[in-house]
Amino acid sequence: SETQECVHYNYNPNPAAIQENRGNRSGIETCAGEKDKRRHCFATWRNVSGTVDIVKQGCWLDDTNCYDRTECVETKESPDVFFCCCEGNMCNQKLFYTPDNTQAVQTTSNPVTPKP
Amino acid sequence: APTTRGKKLAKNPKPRCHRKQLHVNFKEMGWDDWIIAPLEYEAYHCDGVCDFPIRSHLEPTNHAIIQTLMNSMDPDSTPPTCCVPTRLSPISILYIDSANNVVYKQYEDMVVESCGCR
Amino acid sequence: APTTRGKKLAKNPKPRCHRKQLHVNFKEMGWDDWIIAPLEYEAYHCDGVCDFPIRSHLEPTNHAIIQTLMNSMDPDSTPPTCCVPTRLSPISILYIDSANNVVYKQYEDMVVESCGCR
Repeated sequence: SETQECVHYNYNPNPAAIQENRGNRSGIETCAGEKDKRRHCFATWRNVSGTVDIVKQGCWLDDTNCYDRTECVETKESPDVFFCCCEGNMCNQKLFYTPDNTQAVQTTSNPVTPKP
Repeated sequence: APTTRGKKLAKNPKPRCHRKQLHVNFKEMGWDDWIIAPLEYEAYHCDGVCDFPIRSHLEPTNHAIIQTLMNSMDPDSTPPTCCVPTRLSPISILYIDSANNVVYKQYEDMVVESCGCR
Repeated sequence: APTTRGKKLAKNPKPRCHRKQLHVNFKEMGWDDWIIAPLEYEAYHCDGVCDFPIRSHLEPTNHAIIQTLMNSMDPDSTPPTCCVPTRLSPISILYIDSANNVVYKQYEDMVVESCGCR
């Protein structure tokens, strides 16, 4: 499915940025890109002692690693920085962590929803 | 080998300039210590001969047309033109910078879209 | 031949990518039946190897940097990049068209100004 829009989030802890109202920014990003190219959404987060800290969400250029993924799922085994990409409007709203070695049947991977 | 007016036909002539696959694996290159994603992508590359006359889809410059003509007239005096990327596109990359920040960037000219003789 | 840590130094290594002379003579090419002037000009061309690491003055694209790195890691899997014109300039040409008119035109991309690895 075509991707035109993605959740956009940018964690910016820099005090100066917060001062100038450029702290964490979230919203909806309209994806640009060449016409014969596919577009995707992505998200990246860190797991800080069990708490999920979303770092970035947004649009992602044509990438075969993201083809035909309707959900945003990180499959690597406990990476330092989690990453997922997907296809379909706003598909990076819900994030999943399903390490490869867990049984595929584990469909109960809890969606990782960003803190308000 | 069969000849056409004294010019021997090469048994398996090298293919003309075209785009070929080139799979790039950042992990194998040892770049996965700073690149988060993607860890691999299809970059393609250009390969093949630029013989006379250059086909129009290979978008030769005027210089390439002249150089190819001179090469066909006297191969020893002038080398042929070369098959190289003529159109490239960017990819998204997520990486960790020296201050351990997660950075998103679009890297230009990473994927070959078309090849030509230059 | 002397070696550096097992890698034989080529006796006369091929020069790195650079601009070389290429004198074009329209008369010898048989084009003087329609070109009035110039009947010859210096077009230059690019020649030489694109080895790793590519020097910055050769203005490699990101793709060329990656392809050159992969070629240095495994020459059989990936060909080197190629030394081609990266900047060209026009020349003026006066010629007679099919209706026997004298026409002045600036032909683009006729002279190589700089070479690079692509």
